[in-house]
Amino acid sequence: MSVAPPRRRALTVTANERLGAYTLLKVADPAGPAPDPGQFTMLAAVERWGGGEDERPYLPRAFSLARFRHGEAHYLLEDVGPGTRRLCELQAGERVWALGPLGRGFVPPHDDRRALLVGGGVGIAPLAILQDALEGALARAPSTRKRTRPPATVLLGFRDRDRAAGASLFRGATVASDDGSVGHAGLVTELLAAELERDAHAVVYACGPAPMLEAVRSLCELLRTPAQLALEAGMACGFGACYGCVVPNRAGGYLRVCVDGPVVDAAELTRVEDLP
Amino acid sequence: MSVAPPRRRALTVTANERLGAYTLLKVADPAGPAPDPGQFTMLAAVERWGGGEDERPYLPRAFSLARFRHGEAHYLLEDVGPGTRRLCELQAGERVWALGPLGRGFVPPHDDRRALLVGGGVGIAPLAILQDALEGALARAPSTRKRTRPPATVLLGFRDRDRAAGASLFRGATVASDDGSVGHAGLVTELLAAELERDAHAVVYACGPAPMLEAVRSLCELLRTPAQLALEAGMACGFGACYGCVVPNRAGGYLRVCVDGPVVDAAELTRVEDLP
Amino acid sequence: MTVSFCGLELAHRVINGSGTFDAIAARRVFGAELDEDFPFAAFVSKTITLQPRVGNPPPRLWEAAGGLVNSIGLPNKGLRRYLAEDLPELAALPAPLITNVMGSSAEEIVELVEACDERPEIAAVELNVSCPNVKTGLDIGSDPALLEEVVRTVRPRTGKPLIVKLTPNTADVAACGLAAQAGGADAVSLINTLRALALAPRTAAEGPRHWLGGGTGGLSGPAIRGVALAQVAAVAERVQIPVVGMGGVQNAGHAREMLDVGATLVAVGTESFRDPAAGAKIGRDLVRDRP
Amino acid sequence: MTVSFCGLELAHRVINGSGTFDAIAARRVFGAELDEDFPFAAFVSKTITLQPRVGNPPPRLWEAAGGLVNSIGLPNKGLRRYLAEDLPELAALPAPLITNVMGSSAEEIVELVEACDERPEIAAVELNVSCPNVKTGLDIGSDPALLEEVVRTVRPRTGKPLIVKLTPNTADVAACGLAAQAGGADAVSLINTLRALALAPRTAAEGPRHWLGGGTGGLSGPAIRGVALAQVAAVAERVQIPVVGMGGVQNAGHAREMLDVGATLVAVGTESFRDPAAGAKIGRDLVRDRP
Ligand SMILES: Cc1cc2nc3c(=O)[nH]c(=O)nc-3n(C[C@H](O)[C@H](O)[C@H](O)COP(=O)(O)OP(=O)(O)OC[C@H]3O[C@@H](n4cnc5c(N)ncnc54)[C@H](O)[C@@H]3O)c2cc1C
Ligand SMILES: Cc1cc2nc3c(=O)[nH]c(=O)nc-3n(C[C@H](O)[C@H](O)[C@H](O)COP(=O)(O)OP(=O)(O)OC[C@H]3O[C@@H](n4cnc5c(N)ncnc54)[C@H](O)[C@@H]3O)c2cc1C
Ligand SMILES: Cc1cc2nc3c(=O)[nH]c(=O)nc-3n(C[C@H](O)[C@H](O)[C@H](O)COP(=O)(O)O)c2cc1C
Ligand SMILES: Cc1cc2nc3c(=O)[nH]c(=O)nc-3n(C[C@H](O)[C@H](O)[C@H](O)COP(=O)(O)O)c2cc1C
Ligand code: FES
Ligand code: FES
Repeated sequence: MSVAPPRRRALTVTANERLGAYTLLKVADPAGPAPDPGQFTMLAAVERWGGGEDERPYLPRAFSLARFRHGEAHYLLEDVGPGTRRLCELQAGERVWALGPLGRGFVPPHDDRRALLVGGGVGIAPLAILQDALEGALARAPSTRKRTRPPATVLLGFRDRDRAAGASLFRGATVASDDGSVGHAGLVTELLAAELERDAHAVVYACGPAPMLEAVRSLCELLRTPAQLALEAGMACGFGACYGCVVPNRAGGYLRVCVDGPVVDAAELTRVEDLP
Repeated sequence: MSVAPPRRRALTVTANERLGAYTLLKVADPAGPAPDPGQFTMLAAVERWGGGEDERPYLPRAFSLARFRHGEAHYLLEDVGPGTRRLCELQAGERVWALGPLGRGFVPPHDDRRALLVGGGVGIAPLAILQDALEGALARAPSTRKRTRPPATVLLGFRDRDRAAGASLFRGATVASDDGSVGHAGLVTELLAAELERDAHAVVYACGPAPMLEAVRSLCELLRTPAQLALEAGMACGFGACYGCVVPNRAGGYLRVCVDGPVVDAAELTRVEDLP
Repeated sequence: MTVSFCGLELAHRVINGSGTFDAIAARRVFGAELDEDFPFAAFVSKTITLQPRVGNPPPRLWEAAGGLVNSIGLPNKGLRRYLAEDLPELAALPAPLITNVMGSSAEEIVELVEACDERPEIAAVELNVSCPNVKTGLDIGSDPALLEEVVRTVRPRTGKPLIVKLTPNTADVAACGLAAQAGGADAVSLINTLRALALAPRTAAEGPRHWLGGGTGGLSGPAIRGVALAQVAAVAERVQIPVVGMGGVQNAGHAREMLDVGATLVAVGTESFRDPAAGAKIGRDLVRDRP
Repeated sequence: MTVSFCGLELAHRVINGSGTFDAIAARRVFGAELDEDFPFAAFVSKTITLQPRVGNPPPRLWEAAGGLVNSIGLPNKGLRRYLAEDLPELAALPAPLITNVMGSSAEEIVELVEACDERPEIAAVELNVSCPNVKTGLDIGSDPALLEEVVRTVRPRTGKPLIVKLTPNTADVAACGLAAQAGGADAVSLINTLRALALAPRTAAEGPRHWLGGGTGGLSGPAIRGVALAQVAAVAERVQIPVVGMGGVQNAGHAREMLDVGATLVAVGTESFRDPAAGAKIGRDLVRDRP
């Protein structure tokens, strides 16, 4: 787990690129620690964080690292409220407060299982950096290992064509869309079921809306396929201070998504609740 | 007194020009009523009014109309806090909420006294539109009157050269600066005293910091020269609703600057208090 | 379709918070157009006291995070001049008039309420027992037993609807609401401003000092909306009489939440400072959203 | 130069608000660098109860205008596991430990305080009689007579400094401060969060419902700063014991205002969520501004 500096730092936006319905925000972070895939950052605009809908935002917002290269972090943002709206309008040269990298990331397969990456909507973000890492590891691995572990398979689901533009973050992905405008007309979990039917010797890495994660979880439980789920929850701090970001665990208690996750082993949960 | 529509309206910024230390913000207001010189507008940015210093601004801010021509209003702004800072950064195409024109403006001389306009700092703003009006009236007046009433004399005081750039709003002005970098080295009230000594048959129109206004007031009281002072006070509403913008009057009570002013006859006050 | 409130038939559910709209001043500023789309279904006057008050010395305003701290000090002409000078003009408004009064003793309040009772221009009386800037109002309002006694004394003196405006600076606002009801109030309104302080920005030369000329003040606006919602919900759950909910309402969504937790009417205060048409817009949007 | 507070010598005047910083979690997230510039001059634990608590169901957070409404529900391991598991790690922090406890009866509180008294790792005890999320804490804290009695009962059970954290949801917080002092408290701290409510964003399909899993919550952050300043001033004016001021403090200017109205220490809560180094920065800036 990558350790974060214990203070927020002011970083400079280097690019704001449109990716269909999403915004790809690139931020220079030359001194920042390299994140583990699945880790996230708490972001807030340095200027004018506030004064939007209902006089918000006030607290920083959590975003998965979608890529980290040459001291530049990429975030894939969907505008869903005052915080994401403000971040989506930041242009090169403007600054963001960043705290991170935070949380527990994905654990790479430790045997010869193939990696099945399943993403839904803006939840595809952490899978991009995971693909980078898995391919990088593969490239660096001794040639014997290379032969036994196949490259990651990427399955992505989107609501529509505009969102499916997010797939361009990946090198090779099979896409499903709710409205049938791109790829398979239907749910990404249908693609997953087909893949697992073909070859269940896999580890599933999933991130996306709660109902999708729950479908992944129950399918993998059924097939006894190990699955790692990147969860979301409303957060105030991102570093375990507020106890606000909880989801129920199997033991009848709660996990803090920011420090016990965001990536959790599917076995830790009874189900993925669709919290409001 | 010009009557305002009873609602704030979203107007578009047409230009943001630098005038030394000040910003001249031009706003298209094609349907807005023509203001009287000395009236003001409550302004707030439509987007991101908030999230600055101490999570402010929240309420709109009062600004004198500095000019109004062909459905375009000009405001001269000095960045002194989170509200003015936000407004100063607005660019052409961005929008402001505007409520106004509000308050009582200057009353033109009703005899053949000459008009002496005395401004300090950003307080010069309402004098520019007053000069426009006086000259316009002069131009339109029957030729007999033209002969008897001389054009307005404009005296302006600034802290330094950067602020003195505001003088360019006027057609002909005598300038004083605290640091001596432009014009008379000293106070604008020294210029006023000299002018009144030369010819006291005048009406004084003054706007600026409280100590300047108080100097004008006491000088005019001494010389029995009528004076109209444009006051400032912290405001929440600008239309008499909050009772927040008061200054003490001669009767031992308070005036609401927004509805009883901002322009008041100097005779209404015992002194101009330098409120914090 | 009108809304019934204590026997009044109102055009919609939005009124103003006392002391946050001066209809007489507004008419001068905005002219006749104000009446054409008058922002409130009923107009609540500023707090009127027996004797005239000039109010607190300035500064009276402090801008807070998402809110306003005010220390106005209840300036008003006093009962006599209010009735003589303002009532005729207020009677001409296109909305019924609720007169808000405050007294420093039960006797004073009785005198105020009786004077209002005589005047047909006044549709209802609101009792301010909650103003945090003036000692008296606070003391009566935060002690349920005392509050009930005062309301019981005042109640028989008027046949007009009697609204009691509760103080939010109390441990158990529902108990205060119940006390007002037990004393005979026809409705309660809340919340008034939360007691708050502002210090002057520090300069090197000066020591610390209060910003507000009146010392402490009261916080209003979006900053208090969650607190207001909790208090309105707590009171509405317990009382049977109608509740006027206010505190930080900026739009119809916020007003709807007040209704959702049990309010019958919603009052708009500080938001009117940002837009005098806020009340009209909220009233309209509420009807549009759910006719 | 250190700051004396109830016999403790602290490096500066800034500590954390209980429940707003988990030093154990933070050490895992931030590693050894956290200790090098530990944000607080003393570390206050989350509220510890006799029995373990899982806390309230999510959602637990609602962002308000310039603030946060939380309904966390005091999750904690319970006294036994806190002492066994957390204390060793907390004892290794580069700042003295203040343990915050809450009980639902005087007997429970006595048990908690006695257990703390035995442990040398604990420098002081803070009594939470002010948590608005759990009935018990509120009731004791808002009634001065009851509060004094409880403090008086608990007081003899420990030789360690006893801080009473007052509830802000009361009519007269100064009376509560005086009651704590009369009962034998060594210091008081305030303000805790203001009782507040949040409703879920309305969808066409659904009726109104609470957003927070725990029902009502408590408001913190800049939105309450003016209220906090007023309450800290009111208490500090009346009591002789030291006061820990908190509520909405975001920077050294705000902290200085708490000191200006009479606080000895300042606690930072919600601002740490925006920046874990907020406490360190404020502590440093305070010293720099006036050494
Ligand atoms: C670990 C993690 C990683 C994430 N990664 C990404 C990512 O890579 N890209 C991305 O786009 N998003 C990501 N998110 C989600 C992102 O953090 C949220 O979309 C963002 O916080 C929304 O903020 P907002 O102000 O735009 O919207 P909000 O208005 O805060 O709305 C977001 C949701 O919060 C709820 N809500 C509404 N009002 C409030 C309120 N006042 N208080 C509390 N909740 C409210 C509603 O359910 C609403 O749908 C991630 C979240 C987590 C926890
Ligand atoms: C009738 C009128 C006409 C005006 N015309 C002009 C004009 O043409 N051009 C122009 O530049 N200005 C004009 N002003 C002044 C302008 O309104 C103020 O400069 C502006 O409101 C400052 O807002 P701010 O947020 O930038 O600064 P603020 O931070 O609000 O600071 C302004 C002053 O308010 C005080 N203050 C600080 N903090 C607070 C707080 N939290 N709450 C309340 N007060 C605080 C301090 O004394 C500070 O110096 C006019 C004012 C009036 C009343
Ligand atoms: C400037 C100002 C003056 C007020 N004057 C009074 C008053 O005279 N009488 C009264 O009962 N309430 C008064 N109030 C309280 C409001 O009526 C209302 O209860 C409070 O502001 C909360 O609503 P809001 O957040 O919508 O403003 C005043 C509030 C403000 C901001
Ligand atoms: C998420 C959260 C959890 C809190 N938990 C506790 C707690 O366990 N015990 C307690 O006494 N106060 C608790 N508080 C109150 C804070 O210690 C503090 O009194 C309050 O938040 C005001 O300070 P602030 O505005 O700086 O946050 C909590 C506050 C927050 C925001
Ligand atoms: S976000 Fe604060 S504990 Fe997880
Ligand atoms: S600014 Fe509100 S009454 Fe003048």
